[in-house]
Amino acid sequence: MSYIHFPVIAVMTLFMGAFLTVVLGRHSKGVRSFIALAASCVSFALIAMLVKPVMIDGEIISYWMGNWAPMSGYAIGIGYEVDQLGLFFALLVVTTILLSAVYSIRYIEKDSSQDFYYVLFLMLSGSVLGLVMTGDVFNMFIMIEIMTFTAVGLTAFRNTSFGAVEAGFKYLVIGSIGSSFTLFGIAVLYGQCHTLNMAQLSAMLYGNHSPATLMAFALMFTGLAVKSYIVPFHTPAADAYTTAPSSISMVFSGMVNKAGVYGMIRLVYIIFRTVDMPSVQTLIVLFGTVTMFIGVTMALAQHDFKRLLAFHSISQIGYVITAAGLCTSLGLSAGLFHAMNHTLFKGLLFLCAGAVLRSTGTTNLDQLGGLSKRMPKTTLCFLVGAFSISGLPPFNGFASKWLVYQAAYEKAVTTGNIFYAFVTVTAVVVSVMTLASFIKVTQAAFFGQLPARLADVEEAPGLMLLPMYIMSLLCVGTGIFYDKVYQYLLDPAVRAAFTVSNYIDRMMGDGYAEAAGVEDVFASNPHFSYWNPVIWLALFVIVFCAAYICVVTSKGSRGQILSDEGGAEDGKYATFFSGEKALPSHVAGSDLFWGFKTDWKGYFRVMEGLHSGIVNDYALYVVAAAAFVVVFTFAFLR
Amino acid sequence: MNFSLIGALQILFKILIFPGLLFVVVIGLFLAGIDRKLVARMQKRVGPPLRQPWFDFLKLLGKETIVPHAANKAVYLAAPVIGFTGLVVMALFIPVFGYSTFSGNGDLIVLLYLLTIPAVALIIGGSASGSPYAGIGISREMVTMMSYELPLIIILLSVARKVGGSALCFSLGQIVNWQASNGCLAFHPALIPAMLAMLLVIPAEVGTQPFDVAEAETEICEGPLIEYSGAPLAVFKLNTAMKMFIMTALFTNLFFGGVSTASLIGAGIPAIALDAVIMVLICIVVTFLSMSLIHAITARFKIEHLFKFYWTVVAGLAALSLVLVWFGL
Amino acid sequence: MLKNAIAKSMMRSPWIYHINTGSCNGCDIELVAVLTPRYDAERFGFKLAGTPRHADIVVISGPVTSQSKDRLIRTLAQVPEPKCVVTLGSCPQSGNVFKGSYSVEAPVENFVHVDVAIAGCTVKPEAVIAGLYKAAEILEKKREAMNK
Amino acid sequence: MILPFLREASKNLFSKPSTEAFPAAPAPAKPNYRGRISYDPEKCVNCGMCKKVCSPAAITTEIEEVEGGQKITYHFDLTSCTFCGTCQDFCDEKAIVLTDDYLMVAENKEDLIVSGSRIKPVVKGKLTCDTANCIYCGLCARNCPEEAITVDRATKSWTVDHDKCIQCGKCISKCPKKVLSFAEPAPEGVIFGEGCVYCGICAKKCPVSAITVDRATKSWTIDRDTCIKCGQCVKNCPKKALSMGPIEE
Repeated sequence: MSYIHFPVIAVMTLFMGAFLTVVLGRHSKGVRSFIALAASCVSFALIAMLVKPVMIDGEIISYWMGNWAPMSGYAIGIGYEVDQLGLFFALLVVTTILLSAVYSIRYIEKDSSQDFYYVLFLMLSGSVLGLVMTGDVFNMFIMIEIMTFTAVGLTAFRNTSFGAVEAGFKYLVIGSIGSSFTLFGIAVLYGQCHTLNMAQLSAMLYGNHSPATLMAFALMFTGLAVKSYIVPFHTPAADAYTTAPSSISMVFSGMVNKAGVYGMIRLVYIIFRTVDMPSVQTLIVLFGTVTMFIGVTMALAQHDFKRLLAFHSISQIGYVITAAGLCTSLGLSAGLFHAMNHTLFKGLLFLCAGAVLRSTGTTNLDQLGGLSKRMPKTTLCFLVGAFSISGLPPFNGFASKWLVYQAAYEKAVTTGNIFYAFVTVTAVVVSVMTLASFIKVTQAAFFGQLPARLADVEEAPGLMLLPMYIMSLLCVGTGIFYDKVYQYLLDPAVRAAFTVSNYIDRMMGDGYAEAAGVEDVFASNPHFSYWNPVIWLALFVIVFCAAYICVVTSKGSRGQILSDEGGAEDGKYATFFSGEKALPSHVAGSDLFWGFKTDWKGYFRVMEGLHSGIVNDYALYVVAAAAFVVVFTFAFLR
Repeated sequence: MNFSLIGALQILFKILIFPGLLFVVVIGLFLAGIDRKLVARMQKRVGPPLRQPWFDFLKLLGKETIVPHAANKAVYLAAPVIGFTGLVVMALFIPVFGYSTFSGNGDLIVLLYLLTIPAVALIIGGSASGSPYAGIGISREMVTMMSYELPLIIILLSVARKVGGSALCFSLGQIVNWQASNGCLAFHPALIPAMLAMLLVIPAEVGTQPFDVAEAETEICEGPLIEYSGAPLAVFKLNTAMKMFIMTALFTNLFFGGVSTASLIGAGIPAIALDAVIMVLICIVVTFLSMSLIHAITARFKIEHLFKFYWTVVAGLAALSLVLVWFGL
Repeated sequence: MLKNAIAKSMMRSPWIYHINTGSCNGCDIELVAVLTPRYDAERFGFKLAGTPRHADIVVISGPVTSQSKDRLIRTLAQVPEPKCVVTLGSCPQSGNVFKGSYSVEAPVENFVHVDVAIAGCTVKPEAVIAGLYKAAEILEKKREAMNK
Repeated sequence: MILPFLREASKNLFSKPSTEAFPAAPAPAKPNYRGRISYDPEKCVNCGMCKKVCSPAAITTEIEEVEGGQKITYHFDLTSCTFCGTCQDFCDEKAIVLTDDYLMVAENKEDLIVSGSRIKPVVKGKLTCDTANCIYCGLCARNCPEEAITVDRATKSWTVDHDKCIQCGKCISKCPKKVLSFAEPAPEGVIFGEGCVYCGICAKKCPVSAITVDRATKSWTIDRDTCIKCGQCVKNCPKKALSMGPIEE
């Protein structure tokens, strides 16, 4: 069987899974889980098999639905085109789906109406997978619509809580506005170019912008930005990620907002190729920088585990957008790498939050504490995730953030634009604040004192731990062997984004691009020479072992290590309370970072006012931002 | 990499003796002793002997290590060692002027992130001890970290811009080489504000008074270190001393990188030894200016004032430098 | 060799933790005076520690009021071995003028072992230095005993 | 200036530290420092005033019957003392002195107890009261350091516990009607002998001011009732003109 059918089969498997769940899985839990697992395994396997031909051999798969190939230079049928960029995101999607499906088996076992869960889950998965592989703008819109509405359903899945329904409503309103912008943009585009095929659009629009296409660009840009939840469109994301089941929060942050990011990259790099313009770069980087800063500062103020993670998702997407908006090969690699890492570590963190929620029944950081004694494996996974997202070496977050800084500063020094220098500074500061808010979670939920209420909490079951372990390993692995990741995943994807003519030619036939006057931009190889995590890690392990043996384990001249196994409440092993009898006293999340919060009081007050929770306000932000993008486009794009 | 016996021994020598573990530990404790002596002298006291940090370290090794009931034992005991390891590894990345363990290494951003490892180790260790005082301590430590990270990155970017011009230059080795031919960065007027800012960043990074809000022993009982005793505490104290050397060495490389003697007497072991001596001397001066002097003449900050101070005064100085450098001064 | 070095260092770097068990503050300020430039106990490596976990020498002042007795015992239990207990002034040893009060548990020796007693009301800083030095010597002996 | 101590600090750096060399060099205490108690049992007359005025009850006595008298031991517990100096002030005999020795450091509590003992020969008879003239004012009882005397005005009773009595004579000196005395054996007292130069030292040394010396008229008088027969005058007489012995009324 030829692999060119694989993308379509992968998408269809997921949709068929949804259908079969309705037909066969209504009454049997086993069948439901099996269908979901089987469908995600099959699509994972199919996409994974594409790595060799696409990523390594550099082939681009094009596939015309019903064999409706282009006629006399016009693409009429729906085309699927899987280039390296699309496959890169498709890999993220299928990995997320598979792990989430495994996690869901135990995670939602106590919920009612699980058949709806799996139906929506599989449809969501199928739509996102379709979105990143399609070559047709309108098909992309359809997928976005399916994605939005299934996401709304999943957000409100646990509809016993008021918040879930409210979040679903907000998601619905903002998502619909975003979809409408996209649709409007597509309509304008179709009216102008009489085609919906991306490759053909790209060829027609290359260096050939009219006011109508600029309008279309602005609207589509806004619509996709809404889907990637960058500020100021982030408002429904915070609620949705918080109230959705954690397996779904992971899917949301792992692939749903990546779909938006993918759409934006496709839009500015391939379809319109506007990213070469400094003004577009400024626009995207501005959006990205504001997003990462507001996301992280809002996260610092949260005291709900999942809500905090939600705001971090927003902040990390800011990094991705910023890096991708730099329009350098280093920048795009950094952005894609960070997108991938974000899928891994944020998925891991959401799964940890889910494990905590399942075991303790709450994600409120003020009510948790000391879980590391009861849930050591979850704690370990959480620490890996937290260090990854905070960018501590040698985890993957460090590698990608390091590339982001390098890219941003390279842009700054080569263009001489001090704006990008301050973008770099902001990125570093945001990274430190990310660390701060994860220290907050670490202290509030996993370390500190165990409240009596949580004294007999149980560790998450093995089936939930398995995806967490896999993701932890991936976080460490991609951090250490980042050069391999670059070589096999990032570099082909970046090259695909910069060589537009390949994309067009493969879809529309050889020579089409040349005829339309499309020129490829030379993408230089990024250089990273100074940081070799393998050497570093080897060193670290050697010195760590030596020091650990000397300090902790050796007997002899040193004083003994005494630890209390019996668990006496008082005496030598009690916590020091200035002489008082040790009381259950836990420094919870909202008690931390007092000095910082005091100094930023005014800022937080403004932010609190802006995040009013009223959906009318949020809709207004979307429309206002759309207006800004339109005005910006007409004022500066040339 | 050549895995011959001599090569392996050389690498081992570099890691364990010079410029790795032993060198950093010895010089770090030496600088800590000098700092204590100088502070005492400025306060009109005799002060402890220069060997005092050694005594403290050895004594703590000989004490019992109590793991409190509320602590997570594994993390609690591993945290100081992780911090120590991070510092030793970092020391390998900081060249002694022209001489570095891994040739061409020393990316500034990597250093910036490696520097957070000891602080994170302290925070995680304190957090794992389960004490509420430690909770307050780690909160302050983290705010301190947020405070100094902003000026530090601006300083590093200014230096990178000055040295690299319109090319990306984050290599410490390259910065040192540039200074060898163009004169020390300390004598370039545009970078003088950055240098002052760096002098103020060092004490916060190391955690000496008046920026030791995290370990304020009189208010929150040593903060994150409250439950530590014995060998792990000894390692934490050692970490502080090593950080002193690493930060001052980083400063020396950034702003006085051009005083290497290799060009005068020719590269070789004598030059490296002489360079090391010069470096330690500069480190002593920097220790005096940035840590001892400020310690002796000021009282401890409040945490919110510390944050404000770093984000306005120090970051302002650094940003001034960045702007000056950017527009070609 | 390391054992000997550690034992020697025990004496050269004793860290003090001070517990006030209802003292009038007289002895407390004298203890602080020991750290001032005039007396400068840091010459001998003395340092005030912020928590009992770091302490080698615990200095007790005050007549041990009933309220502070439990706290004193608890805090002393949290000090890692080898440790030394030094009483400052007359109060902990006897209750001084508060002797016989319903709220004073006076002789501290009834419930903790005291290594060195420094008399005086208040103690003179020189006496504190001498007393702490003696305690440091006892520490070294205790450590040597642990070596065997 | 923003950093007010900058100048101070840099000046100190190059000047001599103000730290005292103690313990390498001795550090004498300031004048009038009240340190370790020194007790001279030879001077003590066992009046017990010190014990009575001591607020933390740091002074204790121990009486032991030995051959030829009583062995009286005074313990001064320095771990209990507040070093107020009241005992010194109240000691008429200057047997208690608070020295300037402040190094009161010990591993054993016993090392911080100053003790002294003397053997007091039994020279006096038992205390008696001429109840015929007694007015039962109770001054004797109030001044007794050992609380050996009990006076009840209502029932007109005067009793003495001879076991407690240390024969200090305070009660006799305080009695307004002079009805108290050590009855037997024959009263002992200071005998005025040859060679007196009327220097007046005896009068000054007398703790109860019983002796009056007038140089002008060359008169030496002693108030036998006041005299407590402590022998200070005899001890201090430069001419050895005074002696103790039985006296005739």
